[in-house]
Amino acid sequence: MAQAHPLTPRTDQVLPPRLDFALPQQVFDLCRAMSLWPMTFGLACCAIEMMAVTMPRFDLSRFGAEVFRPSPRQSDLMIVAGTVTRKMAPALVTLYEQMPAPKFVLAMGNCAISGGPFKYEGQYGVVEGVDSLVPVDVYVPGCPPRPEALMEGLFQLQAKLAGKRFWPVPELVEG
Amino acid sequence: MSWPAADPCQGLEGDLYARVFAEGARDDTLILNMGPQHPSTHGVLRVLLEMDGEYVMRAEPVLGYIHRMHEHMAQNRAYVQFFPNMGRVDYLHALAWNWAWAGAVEKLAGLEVPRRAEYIRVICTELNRVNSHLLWWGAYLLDLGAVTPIMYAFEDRELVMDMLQLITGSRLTYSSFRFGGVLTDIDTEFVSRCRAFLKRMPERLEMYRELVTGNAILRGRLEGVGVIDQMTARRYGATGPVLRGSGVGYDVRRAEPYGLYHEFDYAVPVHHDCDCMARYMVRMDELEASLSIVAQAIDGLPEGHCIHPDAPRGKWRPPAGEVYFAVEGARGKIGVYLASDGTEIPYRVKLRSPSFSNLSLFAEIGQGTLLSDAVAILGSLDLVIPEIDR
Amino acid sequence: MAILTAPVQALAAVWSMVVGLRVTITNFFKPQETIHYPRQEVPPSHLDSFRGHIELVGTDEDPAKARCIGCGLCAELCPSFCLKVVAEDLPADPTVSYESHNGADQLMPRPKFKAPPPSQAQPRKLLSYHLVYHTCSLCGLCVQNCPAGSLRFSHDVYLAGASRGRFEFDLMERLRGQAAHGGPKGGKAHA
Amino acid sequence: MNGSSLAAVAPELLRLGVGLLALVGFIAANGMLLLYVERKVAGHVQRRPGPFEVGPHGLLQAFADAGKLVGKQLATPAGADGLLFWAAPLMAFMPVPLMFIAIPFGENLFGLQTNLGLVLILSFAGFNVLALCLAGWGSNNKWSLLGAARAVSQAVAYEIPLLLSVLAVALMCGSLDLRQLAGSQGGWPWQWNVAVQPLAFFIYFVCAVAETNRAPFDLAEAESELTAGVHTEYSGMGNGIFFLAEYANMIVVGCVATALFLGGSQGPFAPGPWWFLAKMYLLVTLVIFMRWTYPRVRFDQLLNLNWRWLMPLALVNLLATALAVKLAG
Repeated sequence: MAQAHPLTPRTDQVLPPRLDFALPQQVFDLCRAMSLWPMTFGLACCAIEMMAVTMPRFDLSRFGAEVFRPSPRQSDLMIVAGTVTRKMAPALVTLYEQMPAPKFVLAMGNCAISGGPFKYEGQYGVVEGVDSLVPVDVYVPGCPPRPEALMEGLFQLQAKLAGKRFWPVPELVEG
Repeated sequence: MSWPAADPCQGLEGDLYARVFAEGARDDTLILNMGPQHPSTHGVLRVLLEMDGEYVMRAEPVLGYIHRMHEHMAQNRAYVQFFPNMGRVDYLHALAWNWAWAGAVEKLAGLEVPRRAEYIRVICTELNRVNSHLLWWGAYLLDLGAVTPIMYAFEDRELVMDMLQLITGSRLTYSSFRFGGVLTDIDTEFVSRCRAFLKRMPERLEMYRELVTGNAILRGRLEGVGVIDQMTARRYGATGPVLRGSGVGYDVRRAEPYGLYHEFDYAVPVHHDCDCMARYMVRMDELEASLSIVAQAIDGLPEGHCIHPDAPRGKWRPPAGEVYFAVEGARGKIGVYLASDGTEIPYRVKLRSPSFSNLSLFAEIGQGTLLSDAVAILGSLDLVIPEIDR
Repeated sequence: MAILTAPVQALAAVWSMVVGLRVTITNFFKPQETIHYPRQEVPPSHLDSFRGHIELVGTDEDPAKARCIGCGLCAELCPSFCLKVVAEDLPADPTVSYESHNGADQLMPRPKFKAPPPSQAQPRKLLSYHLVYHTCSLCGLCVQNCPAGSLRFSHDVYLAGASRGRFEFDLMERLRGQAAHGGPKGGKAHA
Repeated sequence: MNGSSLAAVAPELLRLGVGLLALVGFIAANGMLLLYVERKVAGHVQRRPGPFEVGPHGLLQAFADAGKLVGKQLATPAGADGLLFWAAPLMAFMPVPLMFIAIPFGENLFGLQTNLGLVLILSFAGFNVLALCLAGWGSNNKWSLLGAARAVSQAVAYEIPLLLSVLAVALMCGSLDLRQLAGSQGGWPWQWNVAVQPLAFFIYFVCAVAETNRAPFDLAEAESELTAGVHTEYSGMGNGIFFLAEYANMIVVGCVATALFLGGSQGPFAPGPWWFLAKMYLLVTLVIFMRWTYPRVRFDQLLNLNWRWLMPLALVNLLATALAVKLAG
């Protein structure tokens, strides 16, 4: 869903790197993928499930994403967990801009993806999708998603960075 | 400060409030913006602090960062369609809000709820309260700088969430109550898991006490901090553990009984010290009280329907009228005022959220405290920001 | 007196710290609680009550054909308008009784009551059934009120994807896919 | 300057260079190790595995983190004083190798033989507070400023009882040379200074935790109050160097405690550097355990603890030691 928005960077034209060394680049990519430090940035309901992911039962730290940094300067990943309201939008954009590159955004939950249950005709307060504010790398749907789904989102982000999925795909759950 | 031309925020609401506030600052004070992204504001609350060194001279909560239009939504959808919203107003004690909405509509339409359904409601809501208090306990200690307790709290929370998921199908934002009963009945697996949990908890609570409650640092941080005397608490309309920590034994479950709470024997914990420690102790005692209610309800679970056979389905028209219904949430008195004009859609819905009143206290109590104390006080009020903004 | 009580209090404080340290150290040696997710999963007994997005249920005779009678009640009741049901009217068939069509209790065991079928049981042919999952709030009103028992929650709970459009499902196609693979299977990690 | 003296200086310079490189390598390796140990300890205390999947049992996790931090953008906040801002992490790290050179890891394993080793370490340890102060001021961030103010008053206050407690031991042994101090103790625990000076050890330990800004005295960083305190604006390696300096400082205070109170490289059998390292790591692990157990103290409580308890106790201890030394000697 390409949106003409001043903040959405152009993806059709990517400048080649000034110095192109494939191996160091791969090493850095791998390091980045294995050490995604999220920002403590909870908006609403999904924030609780985001907390649950770091807790003993699921333990996100196994994948190196445990260090929740309170300061955007030290985080690599912004997990937008919850409803973004129009009043919050400028703050969210500021936070994104404060993160040093390379930075990634994960939209967690239906509200962050599209406004979720709060998207209806005549609504006046909710931003319908955080991707209209900042570029989003991975979407995790659910209301709220299961913690495993957030982990899947992280895996997909890692796969996007490092070029391959490192962890086994879980067996299909019988429906 | 002027926004650049290609500003994404253009056309959105400006923050005029802050500018007015900033003008009031003196030369030797510091305006500090705590939030909307700050680890100890539990979400997107923003508190404007005027600081003199480490001391908070003024503290002004700024709301609206997570205003999700719940009341507006209630006025453009059918009665039953408002249930999902009730799971999201206060996502930590979603079932109390479920109950408040179901109860208000049942009171309006004079619907009957089977005994079994009432028992199920009591069990779920109290388990949810345990869940909420456990999370508060962990998050509060996180505010105070201890990281481990929240991990232990989540160990127990996961068990509760597993149980509630059996009935409601989700882990957090439940919408499982319906007018005239509950959506799903509880089965033997739930009962056995519940009993195991009840057996496990006293030992865990003992561990919590050893790890945290007795700790000298914690006591030093909480005792005598954030004293809310009885009159102040009443003046701001504080309810729930905040009020009970100020020595007022007011609990909606006792004062205006709803459901079948009058059939259970439980204590309403009251502490008279009025400080953060009192509020802490009230919540720790409430954990035990809630567990005892669950135990009684599980033992005395009657047979019958989980929802009244004649309960209204789908979109329906309740009679015209006005009704107010209050329940006791984990944070205090949850009120739903509902005006119906006899159509499919409510005419007006007003939600009374306890956190809103409790937060209002902060502006007064936070004055003159240290920054660390302000964090401790804010945490002791147990705020859920989406509930404040609604 | 203070000179006597203060040291006692100080020692008590130090002791309380030792007690706290003892708790963490004992926990250090206790077994872990973690379920190593991609290698292990939460036991199905914990998972099968979790609601994923909704999906259609096939008839007993033809699993690729939905039980849906195209009444559109689900789309009407949905609080977040995330369902789009397109159906066309068929001539009335007096031999079909929708009341008997209630195998849904086994499929979705929870709801104990259902909305009555549409008063004028006008049989309709389902043309398409679209779900915009990313606005859904998983309230369960559609599943609870479906008169034909044609909806249930999937176990596709590990969803994540790189675009919003991944979560807009054509449920009829999904049902056909499930039928082709011999029964409903959910849980595909990459939607 | 003639040729012969140059020839004499060159090997000395080479030795110094190699020694410094080895030290920095040791510090970096230790920093990585402690990062791993800390996360593992935190995990197990909280009944989860901690880093697990990156490398066997997460052994490569610290490398991934280091690689990522190196590759991160270095952002200088608008309005910050660039020079001070970037001088701060360097200043935090620079004194660390200098402190290490005086530490006697073994009977013959040390960087510099000096009879003022203790003074050297304590004076270089004072640099840390300057770094935090600059970081807080240079960031142009109010949270950082508050953190810096806390860091300065905390470090200044706790340095005094720390010195006093160390002084008691020095007085007892009549030396400021760490090698001599360590060597004057026996191999068995009851021959260590901690048996004679338990109060001094306790005071030293508390002060050391406070000096290194570790929980429960991590007020300068105070995550839940000051966002990330003095580190708020540091990104990438700027933050990484602070991390490294923090762990290195932990090791330094652990080393000093081992040399002064726990018998240094002496052990019940087979004395050697391994005893020294084992005791030092045990102490550091205890500090890590404390971090994951206690809530943070409040600022005024921190200072009260220092001025009302540790300081008088340290003075009394020093006086008693002096008296005992006088009477005995």
